[in-house]
Amino acid sequence: MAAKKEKLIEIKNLKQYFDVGRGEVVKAIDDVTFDIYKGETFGLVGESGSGKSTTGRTIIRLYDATSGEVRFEGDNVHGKKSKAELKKFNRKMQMIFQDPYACLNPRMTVADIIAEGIDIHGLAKNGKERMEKVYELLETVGLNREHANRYPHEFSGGQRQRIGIARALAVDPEFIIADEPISALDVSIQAQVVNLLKKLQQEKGLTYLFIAHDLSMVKYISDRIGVMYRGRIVELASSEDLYERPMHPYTKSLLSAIPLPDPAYERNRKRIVYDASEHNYGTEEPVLREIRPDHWVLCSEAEYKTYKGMYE
Amino acid sequence: MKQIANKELSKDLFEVVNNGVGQNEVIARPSLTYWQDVKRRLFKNKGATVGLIIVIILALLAIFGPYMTGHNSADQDLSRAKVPPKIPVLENVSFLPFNGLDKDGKDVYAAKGITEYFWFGTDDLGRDLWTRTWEGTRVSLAIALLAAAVDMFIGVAYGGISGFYGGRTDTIMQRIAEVLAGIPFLIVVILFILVFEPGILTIALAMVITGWISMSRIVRGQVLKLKSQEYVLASRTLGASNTRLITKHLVPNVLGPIIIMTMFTIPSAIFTEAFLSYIGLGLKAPLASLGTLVSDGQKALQTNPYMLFIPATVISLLILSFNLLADGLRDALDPKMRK
Amino acid sequence: MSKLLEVKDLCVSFDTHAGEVQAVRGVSFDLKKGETLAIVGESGSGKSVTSKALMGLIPNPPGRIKQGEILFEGKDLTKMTEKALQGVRGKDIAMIFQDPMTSLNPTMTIGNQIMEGLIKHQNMPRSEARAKAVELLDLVGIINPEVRLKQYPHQFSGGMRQRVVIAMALACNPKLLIADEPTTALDVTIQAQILELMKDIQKKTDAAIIFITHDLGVVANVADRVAVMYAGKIVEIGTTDDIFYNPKHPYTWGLLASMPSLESEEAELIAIPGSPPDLLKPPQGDAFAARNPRALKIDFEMEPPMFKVSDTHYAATWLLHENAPPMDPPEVVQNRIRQMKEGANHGS
Amino acid sequence: MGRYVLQRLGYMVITLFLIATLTFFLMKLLPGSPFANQEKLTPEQKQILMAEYGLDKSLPEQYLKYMGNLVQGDLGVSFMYDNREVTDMISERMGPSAHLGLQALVVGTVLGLLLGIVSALRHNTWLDYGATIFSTIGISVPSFVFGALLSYYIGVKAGWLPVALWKGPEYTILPTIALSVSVISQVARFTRSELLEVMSSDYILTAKAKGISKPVIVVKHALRNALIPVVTILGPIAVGLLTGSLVIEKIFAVPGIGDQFVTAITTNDYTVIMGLTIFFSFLLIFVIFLVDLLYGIIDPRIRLAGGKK
Amino acid sequence: ACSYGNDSADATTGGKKVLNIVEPSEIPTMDSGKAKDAASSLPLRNTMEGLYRVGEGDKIVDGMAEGEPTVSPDGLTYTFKIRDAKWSNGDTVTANDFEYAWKRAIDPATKSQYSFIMFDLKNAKKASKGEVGVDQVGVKALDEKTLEIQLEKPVPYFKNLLTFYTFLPVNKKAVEEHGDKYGTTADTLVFNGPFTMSEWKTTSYKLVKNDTYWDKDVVKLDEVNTQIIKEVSTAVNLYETNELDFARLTSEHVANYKEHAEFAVRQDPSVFYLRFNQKNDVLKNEKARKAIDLSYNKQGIAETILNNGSVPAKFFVPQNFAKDENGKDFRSLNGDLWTGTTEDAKKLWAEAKKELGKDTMKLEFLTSDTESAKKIAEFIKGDLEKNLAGLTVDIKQVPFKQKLDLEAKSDYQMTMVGWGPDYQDPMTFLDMFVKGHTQNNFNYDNPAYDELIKKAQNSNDNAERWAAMAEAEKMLDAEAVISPIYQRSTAYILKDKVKNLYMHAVGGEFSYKWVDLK
Ligand SMILES: Nc1ncnc2c1ncn2[C@@H]1O[C@H](COP(=O)(O)OP(=O)(O)OP(=O)(O)O)[C@@H](O)[C@H]1O
Ligand SMILES: Nc1ncnc2c1ncn2[C@@H]1O[C@H](COP(=O)(O)OP(=O)(O)OP(=O)(O)O)[C@@H](O)[C@H]1O
Ligand SMILES: [Mg+2]
Ligand SMILES: [Mg+2]
Repeated sequence: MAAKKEKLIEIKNLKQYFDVGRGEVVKAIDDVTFDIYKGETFGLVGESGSGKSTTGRTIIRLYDATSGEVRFEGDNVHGKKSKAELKKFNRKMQMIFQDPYACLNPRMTVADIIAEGIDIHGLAKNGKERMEKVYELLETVGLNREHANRYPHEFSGGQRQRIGIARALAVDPEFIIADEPISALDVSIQAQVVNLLKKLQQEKGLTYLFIAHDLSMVKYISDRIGVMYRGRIVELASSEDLYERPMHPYTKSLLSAIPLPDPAYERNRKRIVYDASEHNYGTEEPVLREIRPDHWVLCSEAEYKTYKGMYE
Repeated sequence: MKQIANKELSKDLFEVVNNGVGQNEVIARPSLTYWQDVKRRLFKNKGATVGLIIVIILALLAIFGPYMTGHNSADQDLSRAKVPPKIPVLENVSFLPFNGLDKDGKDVYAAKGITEYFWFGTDDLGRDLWTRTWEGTRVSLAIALLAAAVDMFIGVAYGGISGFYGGRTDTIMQRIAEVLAGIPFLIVVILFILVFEPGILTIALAMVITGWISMSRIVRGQVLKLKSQEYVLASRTLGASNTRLITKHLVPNVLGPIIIMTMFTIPSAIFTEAFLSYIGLGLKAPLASLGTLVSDGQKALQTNPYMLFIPATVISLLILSFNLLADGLRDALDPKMRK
Repeated sequence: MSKLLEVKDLCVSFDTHAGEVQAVRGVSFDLKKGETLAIVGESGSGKSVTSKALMGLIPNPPGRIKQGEILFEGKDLTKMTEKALQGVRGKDIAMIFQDPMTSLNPTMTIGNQIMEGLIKHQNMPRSEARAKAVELLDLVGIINPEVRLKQYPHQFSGGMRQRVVIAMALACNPKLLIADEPTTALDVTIQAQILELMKDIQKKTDAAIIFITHDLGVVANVADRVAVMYAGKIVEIGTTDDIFYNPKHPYTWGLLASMPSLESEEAELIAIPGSPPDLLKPPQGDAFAARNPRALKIDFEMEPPMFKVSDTHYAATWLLHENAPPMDPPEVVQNRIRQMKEGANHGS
Repeated sequence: MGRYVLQRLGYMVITLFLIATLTFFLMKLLPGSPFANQEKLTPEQKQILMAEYGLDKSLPEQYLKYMGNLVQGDLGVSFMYDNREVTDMISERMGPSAHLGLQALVVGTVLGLLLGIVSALRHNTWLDYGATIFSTIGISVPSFVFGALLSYYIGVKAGWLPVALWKGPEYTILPTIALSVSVISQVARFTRSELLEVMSSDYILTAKAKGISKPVIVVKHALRNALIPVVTILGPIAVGLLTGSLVIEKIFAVPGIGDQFVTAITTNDYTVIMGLTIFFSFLLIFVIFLVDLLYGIIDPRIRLAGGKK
Repeated sequence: ACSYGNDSADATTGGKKVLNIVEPSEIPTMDSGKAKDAASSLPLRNTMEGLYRVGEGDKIVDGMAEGEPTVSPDGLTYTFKIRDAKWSNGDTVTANDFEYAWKRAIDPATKSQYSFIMFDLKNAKKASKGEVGVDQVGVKALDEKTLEIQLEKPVPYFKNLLTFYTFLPVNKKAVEEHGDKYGTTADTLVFNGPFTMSEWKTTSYKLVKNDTYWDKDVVKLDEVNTQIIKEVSTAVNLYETNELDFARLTSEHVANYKEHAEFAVRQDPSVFYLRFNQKNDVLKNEKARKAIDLSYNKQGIAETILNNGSVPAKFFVPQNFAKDENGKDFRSLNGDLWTGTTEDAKKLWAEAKKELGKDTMKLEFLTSDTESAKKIAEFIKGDLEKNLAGLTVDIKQVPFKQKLDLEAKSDYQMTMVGWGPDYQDPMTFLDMFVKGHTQNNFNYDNPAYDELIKKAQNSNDNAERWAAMAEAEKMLDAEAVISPIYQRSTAYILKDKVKNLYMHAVGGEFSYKWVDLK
């Protein structure tokens, strides 16, 4: 199954430690390995502070990885690169941010914000072509050309998020990292943005890394999902598989915690509490093991056996 | 809960209308650029508006005031020295001190046989104080604006670089600034005035030597905060160069605090210049500044109080209005106040 | 059961530079002892303002209660003096705010913050208040409460802080607990813990709860009754089952439709187009009309009154008028309701 | 904690050293000699005097000698006041300046805080406007004008208080007022705006929801949080006050250190200039250090961060 | 827990006679060998006593010397008789105390900055340079009561000179006990004058009557409190509130007090004048210098700007300064010099321009940053530019120390200088124009003038000396070497109750010895 898909991103043993001073180190990502296939949406979930954003930001080189590598179409993104090479990556990979208020420069017009990538990479021959592109992008994200000369503060949260998307699209990326693109939005607006992302994926064959902690949205949009816990990926599977056959106790606990808009279901819900000490690893370092085809779980030898037995 | 109000609603009101929802995004907020918005908020602020008006009036007087009486500021005539203020029309308003009477109620104009009116009186060389006051305002403002502008330039560059590059660069640059701030201001000023000719430029620059440090601190703090803002990160992911990040994203967004800081620099420069005049390090005579006028006037407090009160009032008004303006600007520029 | 709280035609406005913001425009509801009312609605719909109005905490200026009554155990809170209100706040009505990171004073120990209310309302001596605080921390599941008491908020994790806030709110056994989005800032696992905690406590103390959120999942979890707010008004109110299984207002439909569900997978989410109205100049007629693809003509002209659907269920939409054309909820919503009902049958 | 303090002390020493070095060379650029009647001295005599005072040596030599003595705690003797130890001179003059400075600092801070609190509590009332007008005037009138007015109108005309000199507690009142007006104004303005900001924060709302009365909220909850930025401006203000205000000391004939400094500079009294510079910089750095410690006391978050190893 | 200076200033009660005085600057030292300015001079002269003392009307009266000295016919050897007197520690004052003090002042190791005042003593100059030992200096105690002095050349005003503070005796025991610290605090000092210093803080000090003083019956005051106050207004305010019995006034205050009963004016022998640096092309021209001198309103400066009793100077050697045995003022020899009108100035200027072949000129006017200097410079600039067409005057205002530096380096064009005498003889004003004099930084070079001065210096005949010096002064006028502006006066207010407070020309200070309070 894996063979038929083309790997766009390969992340190998990625580590990202932050030195927070006084000799203290935060291990925001601690040895993470996974691939993202072309054209898919890879969801990343996990509790707050588990390292989801850091993973996204390290992939796009906002942080220099402590160790490990990120390969984009086979090329290592990290490591020494010429300016031109870096620019190439910058065009292929883009990011959408969480906070629709903080992600747009309040002093720039929408046109300038969207055209920033065009300007940096010289994608337009002249001013007219530049504006044409901006208008096109605005329409793509469901805004109209009159909005080009306005300033971000005139827009609502959902509209701003769409401007952010248009900015990312301006350089024709192949891969977009969406870091909680909807969690700051109103419920009634969230669907608008998710629909837009889906539509764009279909039209342009984009690949997404979709980060969120709202599992219902993640499940809806993702093909495969990685569950992060304390800087590590504890489970990785296709979205149906993950929901139907969660194996890692943390995944189970996470799933059991999602409230659903269904009173009947809620009345009967039993929450599973996760306790990291239940693993009892001892000296053994748990590793990601494939329990079922394309379903990976971070586990010890012993656990591997139990998990394998679970859904046979 | 309200009961159904009206049963006789006509049926046709209940037709479904296709109102084209979702075709066009509407924008609720009026189309104002950021600065238009700031301006709007600024003018809503009474204090700031008053401050701005006073600043403008004082600036106009500083520009045109010296030409209004036909007296040259250097016109000295000892026979008309120390004449109290006298202004036509206002001279008849008894509670205003513009009647040409000295503090004992003696009409100095009559006593000295002067027929002219000196609106602000004359100084001890018989020079017209109206002219000198506004020329002094001009000089003080020039010094203040110059100092503020240079402060701004150096402070922004230094703070910007320090904050943007961070790490070791930042540490070293901050230490340097700390040391500079520790050197006694007076030594620096005196040296500066000695090495260069005392004058508007020298005094302004002398103030800058340590004055830029607070500006650089502000800018550094802002840049440190801003550089991890998502829009800066976004620009980075687009491959923006450092130059672009600084000029397009950081500088425009620290502009608010910079302007406010500058607004505070101006009064403090006026103050410092007055202090320098007080200790005798002021401008080269016969050039007057508000500072020299006030420090001259202070000595005449008991005999010719107008010599103190007039320039002191102008200084206070200037400082007051710049402060009001700065306060107003701070509110107007604050994105949190944006609605 | 008698009514603990009765809100009648509450209107709250804010005077801003731009003009009068009519944040709450005639809200009425009531609440019984031991009952949980959830208020849902999107950002800016007036949920927080309503709850603050109940506590007499509308900042004045710029805000003011324009009209309406808030009867708590028969007494009108809007007519009370500030002093009298201080006796009600914290004692009879307690409040939990959205963000545990900012709703604790960073420079005061947790213990002092909990004890403060006890000392004020119950005239407890310090030692007794301390004992009670330990008990409360224990109650909300904080381990090692004696030590924790002496610590500052920044030494607590987000979930723990929210527990502290809850402990604080519970200190004087309030009759009414208002929780304004108490879990929005927390991640799902901690959210679930907090919700369980609140339900537990309610069982023990029989307090009434007003639970504000915009997450329908949370509503389904905690509420006995639900009020749906839109643009400063309650547009639909009913029991949880009424709202989820028999929604009448197009906005409620929109909300239900826009949520993806874990079970089914539609091709596209049904988004509510457009954005919420500006309360500076609330639209004429039904505020939701502009975003309703199937609005009626009258929706643009006249404000709909509350129509009674059942004894417990009311909705403010012209669709319930006898002249209105029959209109069913969108298909997605119908499907979802069907699924839920099936699930419910399976479950029980 | 200990390590943190040590590290800070290390930085302080380096900073002081650099300031001393820079000042030493800058000071030597001041034209003129430290000899009182230089116009009447013959060149030969000047030469002899220079040699006697070691001023004929090369600058680096002079510098090394000075620094050597400095390390041993020897600030040298004054040129102007023959054979007077600079340390003695500083300690004698520091007293009144510090006394006045502390008094003005305390009065200024307390009144400023009160004024700030009142105007924040009575936001947008005449009390608030009154306080704002007062503090705006307070920062707009140069202190020498203010001092002169006080001395003349309160001291001479009204005869309520001594006009000048330094002979007893009542003599400190007018200069304290003159000095503290701008402190009051600055503290009041800061306190007001900080309090207003703090008062709109969530935890104040939480406290209100607990039924706590407004005065208690302000004192127990808001003030401490609003103080953090106020403390920042207090640092430089404190240094300015403690090192003496030349102007106020002159007007009220206070035997303080501010005047000494200016005299030293205008008479090229090298050792005194250096001594005072080092002393002032030390004070400045030390006050900044104190402010940082104060932050820790006011704000437990900072305390912990500072204390972590 | 804090000390507030001396709190005894209000001790006029209790029958004590207390005088409260103000001074503008701190005492740098109380060591007479090292003293260098008026601030030290005042307390030194009232607590110590030299061979002679200046009394009422600047008359020289006996001090430690009993009666007139015997002078050798060549005027080079003086012998003094020391009276019976005691130091405040009980020691007897002897001729050795003088010998010791003077040699100590001349000794380069003492680092005295005023030893040059003693250069008339034999070998003093050489000794101060270390060329010969101090034991070679011409001062010697023949016995306990007899002091012999040898001079390099006759000094007709020598008795006058002896009143200067460097010539005060010191108590050898005290100096040797305290070493470097002698004169830095009150308790290191031993006194032989009318008062002792009982308290010395930087900004105030107190003198009390010395009970071991030989002439103590004359002394009426019990205490003199001196406050150091730099701000004139402050002193005036204190005077108003009776904290001070005396305050100097500046022109701003004069207007206020002119009619006041306690207002008075005292003339100083200090003359303020313009120095023209003849290195400068324009100022080399005599007509130009003359024109400048005549073109500004000296009267206005003295009477309106200063307004403190200062008089416009039409002379260089001041009025009421040097008098002969008959009390005749030196001024009567020359009368008014530097006379002419503005019209003359314009004419001269036109001629000067022709001679110089220039129509517009620029001059730099050096001045210090003191208040009156600034004002006057401003005024002179205004008048020069008004009256001398084509002239621009640029004021260069620098701190006092730098001004001295620039002057010493002859790096100026025109500068305003005030000159006060070191001793009571016209020579203190006139010798600086001699070629090679340290003060001749204005490059005046006239052999005829040098000749006159030499003549006066080497003569022992007063009439001859005066005639030569008067001739020299006329020369300064004729060539407009300088332009005198005004002779300074000090305006002050003094409480009525203070009687017999004598003020002196040289050094400008008071004698408290004879003061009484009524
Ligand atoms: N620049 C940084 N310096 C130091 N620590 C950091 C930095 N960025 C992130 N961290 C730490 O790394 C850990 C992971 O953070 P990250 O933002 O990746 O979490 P997240 O999963 O995105 O959480 P959330 O859901 O809250 O966004 C956290 O403990 C965080 O405090
Ligand atoms: N202090 C205030 N000044 C002016 N307008 C205010 C103020 N507080 C609230 N409002 C306005 O009142 C309206 C309702 O706000 P409210 O906080 O009740 O919304 P909410 O439903 O709680 O939203 P959220 O889900 O974002 O908390 C909004 O339009 C808001 O802008
Ligand atoms: Mg994140
Ligand atoms: Mg809310």
